[in-house]
Amino acid sequence: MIIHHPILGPRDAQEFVYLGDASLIDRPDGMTAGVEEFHDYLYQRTNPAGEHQELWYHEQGDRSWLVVTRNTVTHEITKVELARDVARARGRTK
Amino acid sequence: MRYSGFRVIAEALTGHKGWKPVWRDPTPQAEYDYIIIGGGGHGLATAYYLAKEFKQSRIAVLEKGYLGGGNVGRNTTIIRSNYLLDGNEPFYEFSLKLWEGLEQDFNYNAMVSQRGIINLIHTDAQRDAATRRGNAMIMHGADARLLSRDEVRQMYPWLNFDNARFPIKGALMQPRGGTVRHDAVAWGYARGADQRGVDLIQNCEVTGMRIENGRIKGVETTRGYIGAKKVGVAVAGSSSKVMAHAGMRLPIESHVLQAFVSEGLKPLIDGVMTFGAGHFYVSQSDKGGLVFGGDIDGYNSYAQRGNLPVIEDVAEGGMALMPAIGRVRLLRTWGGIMDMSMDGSPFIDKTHVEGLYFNGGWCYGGFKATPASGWCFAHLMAKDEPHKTATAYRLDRFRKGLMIDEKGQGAQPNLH
Amino acid sequence: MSQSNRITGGQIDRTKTLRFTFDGIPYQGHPGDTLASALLANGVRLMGRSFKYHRPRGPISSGSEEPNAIVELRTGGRQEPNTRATVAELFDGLTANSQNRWPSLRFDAMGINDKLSTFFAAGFYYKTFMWPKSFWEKLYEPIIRRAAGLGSVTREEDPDDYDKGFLHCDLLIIGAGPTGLMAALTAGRAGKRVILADEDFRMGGRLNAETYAIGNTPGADWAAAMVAELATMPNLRLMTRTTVIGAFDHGIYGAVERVSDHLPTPAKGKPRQVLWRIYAGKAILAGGATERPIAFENNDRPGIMMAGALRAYANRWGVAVGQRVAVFTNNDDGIRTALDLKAKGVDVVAVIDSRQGGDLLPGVRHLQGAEVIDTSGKLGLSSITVRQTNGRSETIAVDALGVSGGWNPNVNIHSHHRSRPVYDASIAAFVPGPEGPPGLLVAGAAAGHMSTHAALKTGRDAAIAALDLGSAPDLPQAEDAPVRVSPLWYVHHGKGRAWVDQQNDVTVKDVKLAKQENFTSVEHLKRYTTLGMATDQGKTSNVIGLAIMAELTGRSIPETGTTIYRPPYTPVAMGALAGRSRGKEFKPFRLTPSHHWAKEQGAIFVEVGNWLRTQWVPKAGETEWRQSVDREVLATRKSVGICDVTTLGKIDIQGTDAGAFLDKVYANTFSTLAVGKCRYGLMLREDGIVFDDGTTARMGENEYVMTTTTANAVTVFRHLEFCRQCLWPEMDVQLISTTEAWAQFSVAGPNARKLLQKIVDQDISDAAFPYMGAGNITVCGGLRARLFRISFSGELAYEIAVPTRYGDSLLREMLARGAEFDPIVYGTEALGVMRIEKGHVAGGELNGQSTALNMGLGKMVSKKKDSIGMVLSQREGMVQDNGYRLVGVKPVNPQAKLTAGSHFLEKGAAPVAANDGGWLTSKVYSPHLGCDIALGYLKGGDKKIGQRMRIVNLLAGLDTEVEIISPQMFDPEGERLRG
Amino acid sequence: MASLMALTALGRREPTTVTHGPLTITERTDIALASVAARKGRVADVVAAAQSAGVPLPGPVTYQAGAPYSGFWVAPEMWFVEAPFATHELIADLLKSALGDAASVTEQTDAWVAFDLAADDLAPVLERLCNVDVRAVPDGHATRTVMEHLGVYLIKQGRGAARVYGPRSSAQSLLHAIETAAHSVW
Repeated sequence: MIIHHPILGPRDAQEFVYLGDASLIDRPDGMTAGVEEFHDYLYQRTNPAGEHQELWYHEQGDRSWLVVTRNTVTHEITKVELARDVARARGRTK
Repeated sequence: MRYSGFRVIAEALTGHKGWKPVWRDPTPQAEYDYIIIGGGGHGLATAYYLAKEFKQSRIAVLEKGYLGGGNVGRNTTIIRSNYLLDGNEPFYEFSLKLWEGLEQDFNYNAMVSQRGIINLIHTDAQRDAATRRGNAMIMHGADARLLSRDEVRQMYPWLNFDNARFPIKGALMQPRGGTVRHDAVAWGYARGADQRGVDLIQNCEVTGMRIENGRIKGVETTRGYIGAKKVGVAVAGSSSKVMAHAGMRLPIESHVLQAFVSEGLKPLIDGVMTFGAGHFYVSQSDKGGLVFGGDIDGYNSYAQRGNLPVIEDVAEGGMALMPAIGRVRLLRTWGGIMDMSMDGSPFIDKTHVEGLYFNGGWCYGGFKATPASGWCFAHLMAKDEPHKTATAYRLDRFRKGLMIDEKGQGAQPNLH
Repeated sequence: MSQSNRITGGQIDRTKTLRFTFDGIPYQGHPGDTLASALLANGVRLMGRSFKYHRPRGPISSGSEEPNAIVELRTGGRQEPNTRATVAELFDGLTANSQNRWPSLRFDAMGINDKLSTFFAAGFYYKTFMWPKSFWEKLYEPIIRRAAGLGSVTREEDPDDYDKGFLHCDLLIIGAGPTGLMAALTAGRAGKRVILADEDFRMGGRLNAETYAIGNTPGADWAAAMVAELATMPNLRLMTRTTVIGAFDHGIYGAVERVSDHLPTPAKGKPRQVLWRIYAGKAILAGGATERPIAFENNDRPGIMMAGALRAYANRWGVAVGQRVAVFTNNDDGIRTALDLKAKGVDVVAVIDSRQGGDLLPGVRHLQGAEVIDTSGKLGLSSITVRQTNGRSETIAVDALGVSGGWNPNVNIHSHHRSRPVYDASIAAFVPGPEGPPGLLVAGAAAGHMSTHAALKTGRDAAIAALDLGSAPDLPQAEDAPVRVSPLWYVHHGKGRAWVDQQNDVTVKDVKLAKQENFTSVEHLKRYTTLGMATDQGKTSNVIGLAIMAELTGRSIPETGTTIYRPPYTPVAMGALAGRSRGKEFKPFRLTPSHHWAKEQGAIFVEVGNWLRTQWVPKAGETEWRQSVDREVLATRKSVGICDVTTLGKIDIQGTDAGAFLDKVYANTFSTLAVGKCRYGLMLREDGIVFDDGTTARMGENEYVMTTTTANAVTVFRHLEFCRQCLWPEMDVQLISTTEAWAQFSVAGPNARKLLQKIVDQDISDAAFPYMGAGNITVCGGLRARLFRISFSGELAYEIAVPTRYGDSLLREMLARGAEFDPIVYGTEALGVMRIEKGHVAGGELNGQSTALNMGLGKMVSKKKDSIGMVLSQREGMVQDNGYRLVGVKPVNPQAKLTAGSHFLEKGAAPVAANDGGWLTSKVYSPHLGCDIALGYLKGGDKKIGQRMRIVNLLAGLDTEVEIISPQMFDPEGERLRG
Repeated sequence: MASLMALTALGRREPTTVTHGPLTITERTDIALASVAARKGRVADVVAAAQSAGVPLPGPVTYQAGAPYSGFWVAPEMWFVEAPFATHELIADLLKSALGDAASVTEQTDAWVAFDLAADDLAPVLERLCNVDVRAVPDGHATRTVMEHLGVYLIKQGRGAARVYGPRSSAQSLLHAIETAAHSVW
């Protein structure tokens, strides 16, 4: 597969390490959330057959975490963003 | 029709005219007591044991494609019970015992062949872990042996002992491990279920579930609505898709695992072997092909095909271990969808919907589990309580912190 | 002239003679020959035996689809099983042997299977061999396994090298027949970067095998001229002997180039084959088509082959396969074959044409509406039986029969993304479906365009479409004959066996039996009969098989469907897929800064990941490893020892939020750590299981240096980047690994300070540099260095780091300047002894399954702040009172041995799972305690200190009484490390 | 300065030079290296300070040569900066004082082994080693890539010149990989 890195252009997916669903960005705050919320966050997956937002780490590259929108049936990639930008857009701070 | 050597000879001498269809092609009835969604190994085994062991009737198996077309038709055929953890080992040992009597039980030669499996050891830490595991296996009634380097060398003198990057230091062996002719497992269960009146309905995809007041009523299919008192789901890589019909999210991701077979060769490898310093495992089929595999590709996928890096990675492992296979040719690669769970262990459980049961999350260990999975799922569906070897396979185990994590990789499905 | 079947013409170099042997018999051929063409030239038709019935077989094709002429090539470590004689390029000295026969190819004892074949119908083995139960593994299966398989594998290491590489292009063209050549010319002239790959050693495809002209030039000459022009274009890469094996995601193609297979041995340093990963903007599949047989009784005798193969052997290789030849056809290709062979002076005795009507072929006996219903001949064809329209049968003596059942487009690569081909009735074949790999176009015969004109045109058009080109070369004149085929899959007459899959011995009867038993899905058909599962993957058999099934079930061919092709296109050597990653080069080595010193000392090394670490350093006279390790431990605890700990991960963490960041990623607190101090940190995964541990030092207000375990250096860094970029993107934190930048040594023992003071330029007295101190220092007169007062051994200990290039020198300097203290260098074994004596957790305990509570470190998980893993570490199943706790263990009898991995049992308890108390995680011999000691996880272990239990190792038959003790087995008060 | 002697990454006193056919591989021990990362929100400050100090901080996948400092981009808001080792062994300190608290600077000199490759045309050997489209990328292209399982930085300086930074501990494996590829090609 080839991932079109937003900064570096097309890169072989072999350079990346895959983590999983991009919902892993949405970590609850441990001071306010309990086991139930953390359980849903860490373990439950929508696991769609189709468009999937997922986290890839450019380990053999610029060490950016990316949010890749990829179809899990065709493997077509329609969007690649820096995870940091996505995280900020989702309101994550310090 | 009962199969036997006599029968084969008699048919051969009379032009094979007497062989009957191995299963019928029934029209779906309006309602069943039990519907099993998924005509793969686990679904067919469930139906078989529901009928045979739990004396249930009015059972249908709904298969969206052809019988045995799921992972039972595309795996590397290995059976073993060399698990470590309490939640797993009794179950897999139960499964291995069922394998041992399977052919006589369902009168079909699935070529269950216990030629042994060895997990190669390359470091002291691996030996310690193998010792822990071997002891756990024996305590659960399974068999295990720790082999020295010399004992491994006697078995396979042509492995890379002298120029290896990671020298072989020994192996954990399970002599009762082995292989089974995978398609025949599906066909044997299908035939046995069909003979006991189970309706095996192919080309029938479930498109919805009818749930009223928290209770399952039936399923919508491409062949119309079919009512059911109880519905069991055993759909391997499609678990999330099917359970979404009941509004459920699962602790499961679907991943692609590639497997490989070489051209046919005269006997080289007797048993099953796993390489402890790379991603490679291998056995040789009765037809002569080396059947091997390695890691999953690592990303969510329903595509049933993989990519080059993993093919190369597996070949690298193979060549590192077996430098004599350089000129052996890889014949075919294929990919299956793996239900990768959050701790690498499966689920056989009720759901929040009364009468709806779930069986899945087998990662890439589902084939060896087929008989016990079918038996335990049938037990759960018939008696509404888990079989004693499958009590840990609960959907709520992550909520409770009772993970069954053999590899210790945590909640990352692609690492199990 | 030994080459009795050699006729004039062909693209072989008759000026040179190549000698080769087949089954030990010497033959001659010419450059340009394949093994099959050379053997046929020498009158050899019998080249192999089939898989199941050991039927005598010869080649049916002249290409890579060959199912029958499969041989073992070369000898010794280069012995290569299952090689297609039809594509094996002849070289001088080639040695080939037939396979799957005993004692010889002509007299194969296993031919008995053929006589008994009625008992071996499809799937017979599923119905028998079940009694008595134990006989399967002991008797039946061993016999089956011995009989199965084709060629044999040498047990010797493959002596050849393999390589890998990466190529990039605008357009990859797969196949260099007329379609591919025209596409290449079009794209090449437009200046695009083009790769043209062909599996053959001569480009031109069918043009080399046919007599058609292009313009006024014979097709083969046109192709040669075209190749010559393309070769002048710098933007074009011509790759002969290169098979594109698969289409992978996003325009990545795999290709195998056979660099040296046409040579006796590869030139020195040169690979046998190269696996190329081709990144192609677009690709054109111009792979042509494969002719398909017709199934009829005894259609497998040597001498019976595809009509197109007869033409190829005659036209390209100057070989007449037989002296009296007939053709059996359902399409015009049979006619063409007769004409070509006649033109070459071959006696064409009859054309058996299943079609009715149309023109009769002049000058040849042309039987229309006729079928071949049987053949005879023991080890090769001697006659055919023909049934004419009027029902009359006639036997005709022939020694070769060309068969044409029509042509199947080579859609294989187009279906590698699981796109299903669709049936095109106009050519009675499957053509590529609508949804192939994105960016892959199909042209020429592969797309079902069968004429030469159509090949040239669609090749050109595909290049234009793929690259959006404005101009294109003119098309030369070429034949544009329509496809006139009347489907005939199998001959219904005859009671004997008609072969569908020749290698796997699948017959029409087997297909019928599959139907009878309800294995009617194409997938069931394949799996039940093994149709299409041989080394040719059904290239010549699949379509016939499913067409027969369609007829039997009364379904149309489209309704019946087809199985799909999987990579690779043709089988690929494992060596090529592995490249250079084998033997010692399986993975790169990582060497520590002290490696060269240690090697000089004769140190023993151990693999830790890719690192080679010093395991112990034997001294003269030490014959057993324990002597060395005990000495290293005792010397360290007595005076001072030095250990290279460079392999531990080091991460430089800077930024104004560095402290707050560490509070998030560590279970304990770091923001309060004073500058110049370090602290042990415990890192959890989000699921509350311990991930990693290590000491982290605060080097400045906004600067920390984290240490990780060797094993987790990479994964921890990745995790920190995840936390930094994805979870807390607004934190001011910068990360960089410095693992290899610093050579780091642990210096431990009562004299550690005294030794180091001889190196370090600053005062490191206890007052100036207290326990858990950390700081930038200089050594040896000004070299920048770092010092940390931390201890893994329980001794007064420091870790000292210098830039890596000085590491070797620092070690030698410490040994020299500290000579008065008799310093020793210790390896990982002694390190393990000392850490276990102190109860420090490491690999065996950090197993990914254990919590801080299990390790006795539960109090380290701060609930006052949010950190990764804090919440989920509190789940009910993970805080049970009777859960595993880390304990120390020693045998009651000091002579008794312990084994890591042994399990705990109460005294008198049976060794069954219900009584399983836990296991030993790590074990060493402690020279201080004078016995084996171990760490272990024991259920409720914190309440069992002082009790006696048993340790069993059922694998070794050991059962040992032990005492459960505190994990801190040595100097529990920690007086030494503060010394 | 100090009495300690340096070893090269290949474990020798002097840097190694290897030739095979047209290819020359030269181990470079005379380059000091440091990472420069901008503190959050301080990119502009870092760039400005760097400019006045003569430290090139080019855009993505780019190497910019200069004297004494050269630099290449390694990650968002992070660069590697080179300088002559003889004069700039303390490159991290020098850069820290030049860039102030707007940047996080870390010494990287000995984390890497540097090999300079020279030949008329390096493409045939580089295409055996990594997936960078070396024929197409411009001079000054600097990227992380993988060679024989090793993560490296590849800097293309011309058709026949390139620099490879590889992990120092695997210097021998990396050299062996390059040499073997050269034997395979030439």
